[in-house]
Amino acid sequence: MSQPKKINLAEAAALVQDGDQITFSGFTIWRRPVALCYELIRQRKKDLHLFEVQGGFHSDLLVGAGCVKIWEGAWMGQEMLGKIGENLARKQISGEILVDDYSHGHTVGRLMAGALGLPFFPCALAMGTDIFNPEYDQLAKAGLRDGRHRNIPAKKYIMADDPFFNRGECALLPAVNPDVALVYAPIVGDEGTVRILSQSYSDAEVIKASKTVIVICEEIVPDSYLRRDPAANLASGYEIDYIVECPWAAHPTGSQFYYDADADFLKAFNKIREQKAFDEFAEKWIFGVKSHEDYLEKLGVRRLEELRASKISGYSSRVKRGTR
Amino acid sequence: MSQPKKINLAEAAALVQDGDQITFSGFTIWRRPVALCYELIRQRKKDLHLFEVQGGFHSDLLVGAGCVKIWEGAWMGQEMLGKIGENLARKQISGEILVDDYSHGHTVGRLMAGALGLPFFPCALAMGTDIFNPEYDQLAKAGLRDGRHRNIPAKKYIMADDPFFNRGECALLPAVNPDVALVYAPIVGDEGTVRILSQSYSDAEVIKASKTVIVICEEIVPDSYLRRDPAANLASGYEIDYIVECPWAAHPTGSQFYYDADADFLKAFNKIREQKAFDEFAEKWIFGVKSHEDYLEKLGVRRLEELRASKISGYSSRVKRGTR
Amino acid sequence: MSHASEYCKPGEFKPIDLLAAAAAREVNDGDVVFAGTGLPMLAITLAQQEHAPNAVCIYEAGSIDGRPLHTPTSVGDARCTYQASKAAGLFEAFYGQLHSGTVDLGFLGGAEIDKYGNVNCTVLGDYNHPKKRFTGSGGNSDICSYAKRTVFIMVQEKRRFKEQVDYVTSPGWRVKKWPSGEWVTKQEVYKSYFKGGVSTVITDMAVFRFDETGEMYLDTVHPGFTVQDVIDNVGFKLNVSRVSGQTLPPTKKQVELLYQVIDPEGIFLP
Amino acid sequence: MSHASEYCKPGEFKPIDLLAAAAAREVNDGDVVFAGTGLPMLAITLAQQEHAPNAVCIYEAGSIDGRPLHTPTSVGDARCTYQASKAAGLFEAFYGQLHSGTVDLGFLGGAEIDKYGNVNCTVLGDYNHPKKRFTGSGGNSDICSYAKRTVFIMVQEKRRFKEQVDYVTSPGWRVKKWPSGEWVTKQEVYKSYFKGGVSTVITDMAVFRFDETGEMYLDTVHPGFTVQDVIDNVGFKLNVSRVSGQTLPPTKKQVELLYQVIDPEGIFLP
Repeated sequence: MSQPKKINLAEAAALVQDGDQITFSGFTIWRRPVALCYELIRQRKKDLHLFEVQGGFHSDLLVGAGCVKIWEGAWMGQEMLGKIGENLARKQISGEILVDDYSHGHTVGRLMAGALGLPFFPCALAMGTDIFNPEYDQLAKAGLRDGRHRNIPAKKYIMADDPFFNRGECALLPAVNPDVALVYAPIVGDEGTVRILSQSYSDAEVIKASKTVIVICEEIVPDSYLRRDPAANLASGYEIDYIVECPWAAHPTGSQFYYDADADFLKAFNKIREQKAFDEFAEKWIFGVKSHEDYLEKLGVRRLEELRASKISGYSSRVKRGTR
Repeated sequence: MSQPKKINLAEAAALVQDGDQITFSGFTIWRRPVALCYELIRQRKKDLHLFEVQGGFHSDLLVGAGCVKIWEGAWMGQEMLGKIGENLARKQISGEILVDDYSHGHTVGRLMAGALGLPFFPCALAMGTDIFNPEYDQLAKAGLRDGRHRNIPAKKYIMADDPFFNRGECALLPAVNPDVALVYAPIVGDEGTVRILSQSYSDAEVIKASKTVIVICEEIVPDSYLRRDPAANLASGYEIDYIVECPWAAHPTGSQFYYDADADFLKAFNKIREQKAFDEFAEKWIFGVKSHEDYLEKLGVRRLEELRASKISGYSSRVKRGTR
Repeated sequence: MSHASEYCKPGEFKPIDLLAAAAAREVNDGDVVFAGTGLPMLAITLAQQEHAPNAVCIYEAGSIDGRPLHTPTSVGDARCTYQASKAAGLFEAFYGQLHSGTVDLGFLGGAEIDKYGNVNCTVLGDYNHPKKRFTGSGGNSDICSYAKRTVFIMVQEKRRFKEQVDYVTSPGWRVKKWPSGEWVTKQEVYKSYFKGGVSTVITDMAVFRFDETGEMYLDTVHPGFTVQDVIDNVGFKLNVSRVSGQTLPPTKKQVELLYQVIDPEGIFLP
Repeated sequence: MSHASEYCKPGEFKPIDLLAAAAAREVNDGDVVFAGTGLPMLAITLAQQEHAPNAVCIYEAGSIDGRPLHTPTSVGDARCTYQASKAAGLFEAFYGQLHSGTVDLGFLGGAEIDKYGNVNCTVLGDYNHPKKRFTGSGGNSDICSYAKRTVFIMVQEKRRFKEQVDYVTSPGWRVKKWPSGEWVTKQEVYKSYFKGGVSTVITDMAVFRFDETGEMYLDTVHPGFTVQDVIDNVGFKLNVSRVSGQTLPPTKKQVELLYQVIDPEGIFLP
C-alpha cells in the first residue's frame, strides 16, 4: 500500500458519493470532523447512510441539512449542552429518515467486527430490550434486508447458543464496513502515522473498518517525531488514504490539548426546532462563508482564544462554563 | 473491588493450586514471570494446565520440571536462541503430557474472548489445517471434553455460517478464563496501576481473562506518576489481585528498557535433551539457590550489567550478540 | 467537625442536593462504577470524598478512575482523564470492563420507567411512528443489563412512572425474550451472563427499590413529601408496604463539598 | 555505482546471501509484510534498502513498520520498535492487521512441504504419537492462510518435499475441509475470506512457484545446481516444464548491504 495523499477540503468531500455509508471519529462533542461535514453540506450530498457508534453535532447537522437517508446508531445529542439531537428527532417523527437504534455496546461491537474482518460480534449486552424487537427493525420494514444492499446485513441480529460452556444465548451482531470514514485527528505525520492525545474513543476501529479513510488534522508533522513513541500512535500511514490539514477542523466540538468544545455554539444549535431555523443556521455558518478560514474569521479571535486548550491541562481554563 | 495486596514470591506461588489452569504475560523470551515459575517448581506444583498464546523458557521449564499435565498453545521455543521447546518435545513424544496445538490467531482470539466475557471468538484464520482435525483433538481423546472440567470446553471449535452477508463459514473458538495469571510487568503503581513499556504482547488480555492475577514487577512507584499519562497504562489496580516486587524477575527473558534477554543462558538451557540434564539444571538454578537474591548473586554483577538496558534505546549495547 | 456532619434542616439544602446525597449513599467503598454525565458524576465524587475513597469511576468514552480537577460536562471531556489509571476508548469501557463483568454499579437516567424497572430513553409513542424522540440508549441499556446494581435518577411524574413504557431501552426484572417476545424474568434471558439489575430509583420525591419478585416498592420519601404525594405521581399501583421512613437529608458537610469542592463553577448546581 | 549493482560471480557470495537476495526480490514496493525472525528480516530490510522503500513490516509480537538500528533476534525484541509507527500487541497484529485483510506478503519457514504448498512445522509422525516435535504453528498458519502472497524459505531435502506432509500446519492450495476432512481447494474452504495463498518457495537450491491449479513447479535453479539436482531432492513428481532459468545471484551492493548495514554484528550472517 502506498502512503496517504494530501488533499484539500473540497477534494475530500468529493470522495463521498450520494448513497454511501459513512462513519466518523470522535465521541458526542469531541474530535468530530466538522469542517468535512460542512463541506459535504456545501456539496449537497444526498441519501447518505450514517453508521455511528453515537451521534453528535456533526451528524445531527448532516441530518438537518437533508443529506441523510438512514441513521444507525446508539445515541444522538450533545450531552449536557443539548440532551437531544433535535434534527434527528424532527426528521424521525416526520418520517423523512429511517432510524435503527442500537446500544453503545452493539455499535461498538459491530464496528470492531468490521475492523477485524470478523463476520459478527458476539455480545450479551442489552438483551431483553426493544432494540431486539423485530417489529422495530426499520431497515427490514423498508425492505432493505433483501441482500441487495451492500451495506445492509440480511438480519439485524441472530441469537446463538454457547456450544462450549453452555452459558446460554447471546446475540451475534453483524459487522459494519462503511464506505468512507471521516476522521478528525489532531496530529498526522508526513508518512501518515496518526496520533491522538489521550482518550481514543472508537477512532482506531473507525479507521480499520472503513473502505476509504480521510483524516483531517490540526497539523502535519515529521513522522519521525511520532515514531519516537510508537505505543502512543493510533494508526499507521498505510491504514489511511487521504490527509487534509485544517486547523480548528473539529470546531465547535473539542479536541483534547487543542481546544475545548464551544458550549455557546452548541447550545445555540440545539435550540433549533424547525427546518427554517436550521436553514438560517446553515446559511450563516455553512453556505455564507467562503472557506474554512472565513468561518474562523467569523468566529473571531476572541472566541477561539477562549476555547484554546492549556498545553498543560489539555483544556481551556478561560471559557466560562457554569453560573459561578 | 479493593486494591491489590503486596505479597512475596513464596506467597504468590502458593496461590497456584495443583490442577489449576494458568497463563502468563510476555512473548517467547520477553517479559516472562520466571521468578514465579522457579518458585512454582520449588513448591513442586503438579498437574498444571497451561494455556499459552505461545510458550517460551518459563513454560518449557515448568514442563521439564514435571509440573504440567496439559499444554494448550500455538508455539514453543526460544526463537533464534533455540528453535524448539525441547522439554515439551520430549514429554509430548513420551506421552507424559497432553498437547493441544492452535495457531497464534486462535490462542489470541480465545484469550480475547475470555478477557471480554464473550462465549467465543469468530475467526477464519488457519482453516483447512490439521489444527481442526478432530482426530488430533488430544483433550477429546483423553475424555476431557465431557463438560465436567471447568477449564475444558465441550468442543475444540465449531464452524459457523455468516447469516448477515453470506461470507461463508468461519470457526468459533471457545473463550478461555484461566484460574491464575502470572504476569511480569516492569512497573506497578502503589495503587496497582500497571505500566509496560512499548510492545504490549497479550498482557492486557491475560490480565482481564484470568480469575486471579498476580503481577511481579521490577519496581513499585507512586501511582500518581503513572497516572500522568493514563493512555500509556496497561491495567488498573482493581483488575489485579496481588503484587510482588522482585527486580530481575524476568531473567533470563528480557524486559524492554530494563534488561535484554540472556542469550547465553537460554542457549545453554536449550541444549538440554534428557531429564537428567534438566534435573541438573534445576538443581543448579532453582533448588540450589536459597532465594531470588541468591540466584542473582550466582549470575553475578558482570553478567547482569552486560544485560542491563540502555535507558535511551531500551536494550543492551554491551552484550555480544553475533560473530562480529 | 461534628457540625459539618449534622444533617441539614429544611431550607438549608436544595432538592438537587438531596438527590446527590441520596445517590452518593448508593456507592459502596471499592465499587467499580460506570456512570453518565451530570448528577451521577456529582454523586460518585461526593461518595469518594466521604465514605467510598476506593470507588472507581468508568466513563463510557474510555477514561478509567479519573480524578478530575474540574467538573466534566461530557463523559468524553478532556477533564475526565486527569490522574486516570487508564485513558482508552469505548471498546475498553463496554467490553474490556462492562462485558468482562467488572462493573459493580451503574448510574443512569431515563424518561420513563415501569414497575419492573424497564426504562425508556428512546421514543414516546410507537417506535415506528414516534411522537417524541429522546437520545436513544447510548450506554444506558448496556450498563443496566450488565452492572451488578443500577441506580436510576429520574423526575417523579405520573406519565413517567407507567404500567408499560413505550419502548424498553434498558432491561428491568421482567423483560421480553426476543425474537419471540414472551415475557420472562431477566435471569431467564441472561442465563449465566446474568450479573444483577436495577436496584434503586431516586427521584425528586422518593427512593424506590425492588423486591424479590422484581417489583418496585417505595422505600423512603424525601422531606416535604408524603407517601400519598408519591402514589399520586406514579402511574401504576405502587407497593407502599415496605416504606422504611424519610430519606435522609444531606449533611452540611455534603452541601459544602458539593458547592465548594465538587462543582464550584456551578455547572450542575446553579 | 554501476560497480555495486553488478551481479556477484561464483565464489563472491555465500548460499545464504543468494537466499536473502532472492527473498528480497519477492517484496514489492508498498507491500505490507508480516514476517518472522531470521532470514525474512534480512530479506525485507534488503528490499527496503533497495527497490521497496515503502514496504512495511509487521512482527507478530505487535510492532508495526519498525526501523531497527540493530538486528532483532526475536520478533518481540526491544529492537523491533525503534521508529515504528505503532507498538501494540498480538491482537493488533493478528486481528487488527492480518484478519482485517491488510497483509500483502507473508514470509515464513517450514519443516515439510507438499506439492500443493501445505506446510508442516508441528510434528513428524502421527500427531497422536509423534516422532519429533517442532515449534508448532505460531503465526505460520495464520499468515499463510490470510496474506495475499506467502513466501516460504526452506531447506531442500527429499524428506522435506514430500507427497503428503505429516501434519498440515499451514494451508496450501488444496486442503481438507474440517470437520468432514474432504479434500477441496483453499478457495472452497475460505469462500469470501479468501485472500490468496502460497506463492513462492525458496530453498538453498531453487525457487518454486505454483500454477493455476495450485501445484508447485520449478521456476529457477540457483547457480551451481542443475534441474536434476532439484528433482533428486524432491519427494514428489516435480513439474519442471516451466523452468525460467537460473536464479539471479545477489549483486555486489546487496552483499555489501547485508554484511555492512543490515547485519554488521554477524547474527544471521556469520
